[in-house]
Amino acid sequence: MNWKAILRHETILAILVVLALVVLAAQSDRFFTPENLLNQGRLMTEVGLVAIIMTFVIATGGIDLSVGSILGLVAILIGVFWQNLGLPLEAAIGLGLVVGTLAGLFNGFIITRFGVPPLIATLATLALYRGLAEGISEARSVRGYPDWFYVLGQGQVLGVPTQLWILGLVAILAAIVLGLTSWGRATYAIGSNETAARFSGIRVDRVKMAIYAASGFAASLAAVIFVSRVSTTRSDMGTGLELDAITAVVLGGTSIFGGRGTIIGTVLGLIMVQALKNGLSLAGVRGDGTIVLIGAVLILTILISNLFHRDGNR
Amino acid sequence: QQVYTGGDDLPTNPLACDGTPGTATPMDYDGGTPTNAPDRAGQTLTVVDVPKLVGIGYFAATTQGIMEAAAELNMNATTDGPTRANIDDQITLIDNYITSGVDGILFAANDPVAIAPVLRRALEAGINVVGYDANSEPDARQWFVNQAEFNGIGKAMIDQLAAEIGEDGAFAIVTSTFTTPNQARWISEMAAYQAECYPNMRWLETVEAQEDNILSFNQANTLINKYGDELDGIAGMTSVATPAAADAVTQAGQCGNIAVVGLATPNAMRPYIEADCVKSAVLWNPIDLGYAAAYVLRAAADGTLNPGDTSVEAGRLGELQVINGSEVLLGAPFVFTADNIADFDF
Amino acid sequence: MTAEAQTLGRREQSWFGRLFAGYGQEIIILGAILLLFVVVWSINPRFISPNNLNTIFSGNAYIAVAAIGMSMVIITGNIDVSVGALIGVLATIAGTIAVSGYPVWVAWTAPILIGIAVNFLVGVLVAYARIPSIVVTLGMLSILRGGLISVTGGAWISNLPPEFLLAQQRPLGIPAPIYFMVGLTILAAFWMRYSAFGRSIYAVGGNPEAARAAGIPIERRIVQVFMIHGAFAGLATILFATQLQVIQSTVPPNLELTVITASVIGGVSILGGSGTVIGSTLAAILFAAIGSALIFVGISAYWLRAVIGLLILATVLADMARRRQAK
Amino acid sequence: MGGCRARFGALPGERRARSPTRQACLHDEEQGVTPGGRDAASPLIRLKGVSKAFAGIRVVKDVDFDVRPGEVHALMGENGAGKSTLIKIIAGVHPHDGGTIEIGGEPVSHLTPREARRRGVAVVYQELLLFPELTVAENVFLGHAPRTGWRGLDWPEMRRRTRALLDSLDSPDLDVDTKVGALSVANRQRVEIAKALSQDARVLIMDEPTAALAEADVVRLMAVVKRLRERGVGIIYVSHRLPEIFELADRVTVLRDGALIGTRPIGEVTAQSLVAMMVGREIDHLYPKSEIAPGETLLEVRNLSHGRKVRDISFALRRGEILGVAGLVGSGRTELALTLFGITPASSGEILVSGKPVRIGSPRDARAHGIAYVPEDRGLQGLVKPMTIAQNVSMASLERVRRGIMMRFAEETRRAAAAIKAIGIRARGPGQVVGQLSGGNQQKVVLAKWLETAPQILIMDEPTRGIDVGAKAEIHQLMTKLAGEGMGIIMISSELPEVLGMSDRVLVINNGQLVRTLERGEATAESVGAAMADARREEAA
Ligand SMILES: Nc1ncnc2c1ncn2[C@@H]1O[C@H](COP(=O)(O)OP(=O)(O)OP(=O)(O)O)[C@@H](O)[C@H]1O
Ligand SMILES: Nc1ncnc2c1ncn2[C@@H]1O[C@H](COP(=O)(O)OP(=O)(O)OP(=O)(O)O)[C@@H](O)[C@H]1O
Ligand SMILES: [Mg+2]
Ligand SMILES: [Mg+2]
Repeated sequence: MNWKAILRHETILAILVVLALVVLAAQSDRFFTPENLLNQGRLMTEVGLVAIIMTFVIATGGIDLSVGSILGLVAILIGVFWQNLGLPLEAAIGLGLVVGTLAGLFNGFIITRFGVPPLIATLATLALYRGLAEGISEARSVRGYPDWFYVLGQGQVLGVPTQLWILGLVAILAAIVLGLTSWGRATYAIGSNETAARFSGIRVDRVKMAIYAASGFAASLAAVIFVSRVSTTRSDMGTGLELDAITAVVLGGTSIFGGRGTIIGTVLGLIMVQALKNGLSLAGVRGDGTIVLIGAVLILTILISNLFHRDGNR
Repeated sequence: QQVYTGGDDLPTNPLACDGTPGTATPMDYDGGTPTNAPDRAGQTLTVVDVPKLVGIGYFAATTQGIMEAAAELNMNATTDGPTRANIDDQITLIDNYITSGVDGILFAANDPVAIAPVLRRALEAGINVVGYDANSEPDARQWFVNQAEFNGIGKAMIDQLAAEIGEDGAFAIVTSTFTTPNQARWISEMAAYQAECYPNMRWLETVEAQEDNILSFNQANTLINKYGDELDGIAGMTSVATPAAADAVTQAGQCGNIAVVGLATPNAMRPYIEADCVKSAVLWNPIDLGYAAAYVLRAAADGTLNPGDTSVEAGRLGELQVINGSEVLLGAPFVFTADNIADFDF
Repeated sequence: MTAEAQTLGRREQSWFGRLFAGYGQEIIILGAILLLFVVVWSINPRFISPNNLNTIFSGNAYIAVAAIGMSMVIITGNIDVSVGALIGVLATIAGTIAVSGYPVWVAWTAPILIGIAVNFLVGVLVAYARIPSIVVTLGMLSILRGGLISVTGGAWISNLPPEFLLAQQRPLGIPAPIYFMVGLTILAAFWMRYSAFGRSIYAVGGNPEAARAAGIPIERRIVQVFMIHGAFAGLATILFATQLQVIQSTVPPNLELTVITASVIGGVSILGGSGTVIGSTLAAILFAAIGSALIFVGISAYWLRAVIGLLILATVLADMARRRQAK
Repeated sequence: MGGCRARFGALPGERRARSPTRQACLHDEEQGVTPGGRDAASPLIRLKGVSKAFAGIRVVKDVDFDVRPGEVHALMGENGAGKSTLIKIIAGVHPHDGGTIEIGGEPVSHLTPREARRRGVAVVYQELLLFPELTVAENVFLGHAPRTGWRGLDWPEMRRRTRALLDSLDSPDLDVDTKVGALSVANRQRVEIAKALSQDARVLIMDEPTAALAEADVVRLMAVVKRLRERGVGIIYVSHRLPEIFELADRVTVLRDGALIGTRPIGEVTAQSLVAMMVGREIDHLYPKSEIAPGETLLEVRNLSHGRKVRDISFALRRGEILGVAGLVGSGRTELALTLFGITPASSGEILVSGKPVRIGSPRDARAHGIAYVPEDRGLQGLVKPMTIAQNVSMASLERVRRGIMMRFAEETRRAAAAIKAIGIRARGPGQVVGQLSGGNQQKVVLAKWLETAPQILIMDEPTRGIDVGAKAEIHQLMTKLAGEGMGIIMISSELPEVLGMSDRVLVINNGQLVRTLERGEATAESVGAAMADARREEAA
């Protein structure tokens, strides 16, 4: 094992995360308590779900800016299906997940079928899906869901917030798929050289469509959890989510040019951001100061990582 | 074409046209209570103020009022809000402050329902919770300081418009977004009151302009261009939209032809009022609002304001009335005109 | 010329063909704008009244100016998602200077200089530290947005001296922002076509390795382009901050995405190496025209954003179809 | 100055009268030198003890090298010998680690591409360093465009001079306003050459300029090179094609594993001795073709069409046969391969594999029917360069190295190691990143990838482009072996000797159509060339 493998980005990030946790714990004795940490897990689930699938998207050299809008659209649709169409809530959720996945699939479709660069395609659907959410909802929010529904966003299972189980499950599945299966291999191959992947008989378009659909699904799942957590739907839900998710992914070492990235890295990136938000707040730093620090940490982490990889081929 | 007249389905309650105060039906206290709150009477309180967002003039003014009161009341207050009017960021922030163990939370909700669970958690943790400006579900906080009742704003706005454009004038509205609860309620009440009291007034259009001053300016301009002489007045529903609309009217050379009324702070409106392009602006004093909120929080923490009370003492503001069970009313909306605007600086 | 060449005959493009090949996307957008004007005009003739044209053309002038710099950055193969926050910071600085009694030209030049300085830092991190630009500017977005609020506490700036309000001037009855937008666009377009430096931007974005081999100092060029972008952000700030008599310390939400959208809809390839600033300016005008048209046509504002999204999608797909045809 | 032009025939692309004509007649004072002179002139470039290491691995070791005015100095060596690296050192692209470089007699310590250009060094890079989004004219003049009176770029002049340059390269059909991204590899190569010529350089370096060119273009290029030599330009010429070397070169320098083996006047070497210097051993025959008796029909194509480049083509491929496909660049050979392979599925016509009609709509379909394709553009279509050899080798046969959907990494590595051994890829191991390999070894990786799918039909597009003699012979041997094992091979090549040497039958494609099919016996340089040229006239008509 050579020193470069040891000093991969993820290792550096892990060291930084531990460092941050130690420093933050020293700042406030309320930080490193199981209760607080689990609660933070609850708060980061929506971004986390989206970021984990975004890792795949970015690893193929793409990007999905429409996730926040899909979240908003699905949230609205669940409300509308349930309240205005009178469907049972379970069916409304199911249908919402289907529509969200289709929204992601549509992204994949215009990207693969028409060759529109992902950034542009999803920039357009960012506006489109948000607009649909606003139009469909006519600015009305839907409230008063049955109690069982809140278990998802506000309840616990075995002392751990319900959604954290989901996040954990999705993270583990995603890590396996990306790291250990032939689908993961295809993802990396497409991100490194799409043409060569196509010439090797990899079904590039299909893989990409599946990944964008999965991204839509993740955003929809996040929508369900979000609605359950805040007990209401609004058409502006999830605004700006895409940038938070992308921050976590690139902080985790996924190359924005594609071909490189891991789920572990993304999870570490998520933990880093959430720990900073929470720990700094507990240490008495205000929200705007925290944002400044997160920005600086993002740049510095990648900078440090780059220093170690100076002559590697990153 | 469908004219937007407030987005929600909640019932409206227009005031009488001649101004006879509505008969307030007394209500039982419907707020929440902190569980096992320690005795905080006379203690130094650590309080956090979480407005809808930071970075806009309005909430800078409420903060100012809170700080003023905090100095009088032995409170350490900090303001910390999201940088975007975003329900999730606001919830996360409050959550962190619950963990850090504050004594009291002041909030202005981005969404009444979304914020409720976290506020309930605060109450459970024995924290005193008081809202201002934008309410949450009643049981998720103890008290809410209401700057002006929705129907009061609706009446003041429409009355001002009628006075300037006549009872058969035509007007349009520039608001932030249709999803903003306060604006939606105000617009609903305006529509109800106008239908009741000035049935001949014409409501042309409502446009969205977010909290974006250039967009507000453009939207107001477009309204002027679209309706030409037909347009007699523009109502601005936010402290961003109103001055922008006034600027649009000024730059279009339509001062005197198109009236601008709306919610706005006096500093922002001063140039237009002094130039006699705008006659009036409607608002409560946001500094007073913050000030009152801090006093209510102190009183709730000290146990001097309890469910069932009908008024509360608020420093330089004197006695404030309790309405609707668990709301403290700041007073009637205030109308700034050329005569009094020089007296205010916020 | 050899005899063979003459017998074979050339497949040279005509003057018009070259124009179309070089400016395809720009022509599509121009067509879209004209179509919109004709359709809305037929519904409500006031749409093309001089006043409304002024509103449309000046309404997004600051976005168009910011998009000029953004286009250059994108042409080098980079991106900047922090420009909105930067404009907010610069506006506050300009306003603070203006009300502190300095001469107005100081208040006007400061945002340009500070824009250059901030983006110099961004450029160095991108070019020399080799951090992808989206990462640097994502971080910068946080830093600027949070920093602005930390410093101002959200206070507004009012009582601006009247002479500061450049964007409210109307020489010859035309709003000043239109002069800025048109003038800067033409200047930038010329410069990018006819100067060696301007062309080298395309080279850097089109094929960095080849650009290096051609003797273009890539790192320095990227830093320079970011600095130019900063200067345009400063110019955009002046238009943004002097339009009204108060300056807010927030900027329109998602301003950076609007600026990027204007660039890419205007035909700047997100992959770098191609595009012009004429397209981005036309796109900014198109957005303003759509916003205005929706009011004139009376489309329920609930559906406004959906319509904009659809239009963007349509433009993008039309562009793709055109490119396909060209092949 | 007029004399200078008259005497050597002005090349187009020279600066206009308004701009200084310094460089056009730069070599006036050197005209005492006999063109092609060996000893007289002082070298334009001299390297002494130059070394270069990448990540600690030395790829150029202590090399002495020089170029004199008016000579063509050929640089030879196997793939990965360090030729391109040496060239990039001279061009300032790679900083060197040790030794000294003198240009025009002056030592230069810190050489950058800009500095090298300024000192009159122009380079045609092996990997075609062009700007796909810019036009031909702009690519040619990027960095030294003609200027107008007010220092702006003079576009009309730029286009005019590009036109003239392309005409001199006999490329009249190449439009100066097309984007380079839309051009074929061969046309890009022409643009790259025009670009180097436009610089009026004192030293012209050409790294495998003919790799992508067809025979006729090669002839034209050689004429241009000769003209430049007469004008006193010093030329460094890299090619794996021995005939070109013997026709052009005045001196030859051979590198092996980064070390200098020797520099010889061309008269003192033979093909055999050169090859021996390069590979360090003798190579018996270049085209190790064994006679075979073709078996049953593997592939039959009937009236296949796609677009304008594949028109109504019918042929059959038999087991054990190597079917050569000849044709001019742009005649549609690659398009035929892409259609057979499912990248651009056929719009009409029939494909029969082992007698059964099949539909090939994607590379996956092709693979399912035992068809493999080694593409012409290795870097773009063949390899995922940042990935390892093992990952590349398994890329087309992932189902062999997985259980369910889970990858079996150990199995993958094992298979790759086996392939490295079987095909003779020179690499550190299956874990080495493919981008670090030399061209020939990269090509072998692509081949290994497709052999993993156990194909029956192997389509090879320019299988030995840019590959050294040693590796070339190895690949040819491999082809013979595979054919011997019963595979049917379709070999597309622009190198006529290769087509003639390796094929059992030769198809000649012209303008998207199959114009002739020649048996091994009747296929000669003349007959095939005539069929190709015939095509040309038809096209022109
Ligand atoms: N940028 C690089 N980083 C690491 N190794 C490199 C790099 N460029 C070249 N090499 C290595 O240097 C050696 C020499 O490569 P070079 O390209 O000079 O060979 P070449 O003689 O031009 O071969 P070919 O005939 O295939 O073009 C090879 O082993 C190659 O793997
Ligand atoms: N045609 C071109 N296309 C792209 N880039 C060019 C072109 N010509 C020059 N450049 C690059 O543009 C930069 C600025 O061009 P400028 O006109 O200043 O070059 P110059 O005439 O060589 O002047 P100087 O040597 O003083 O820099 C140079 O760094 C050069 O590398
Ligand atoms: Mg080479
Ligand atoms: Mg070919």
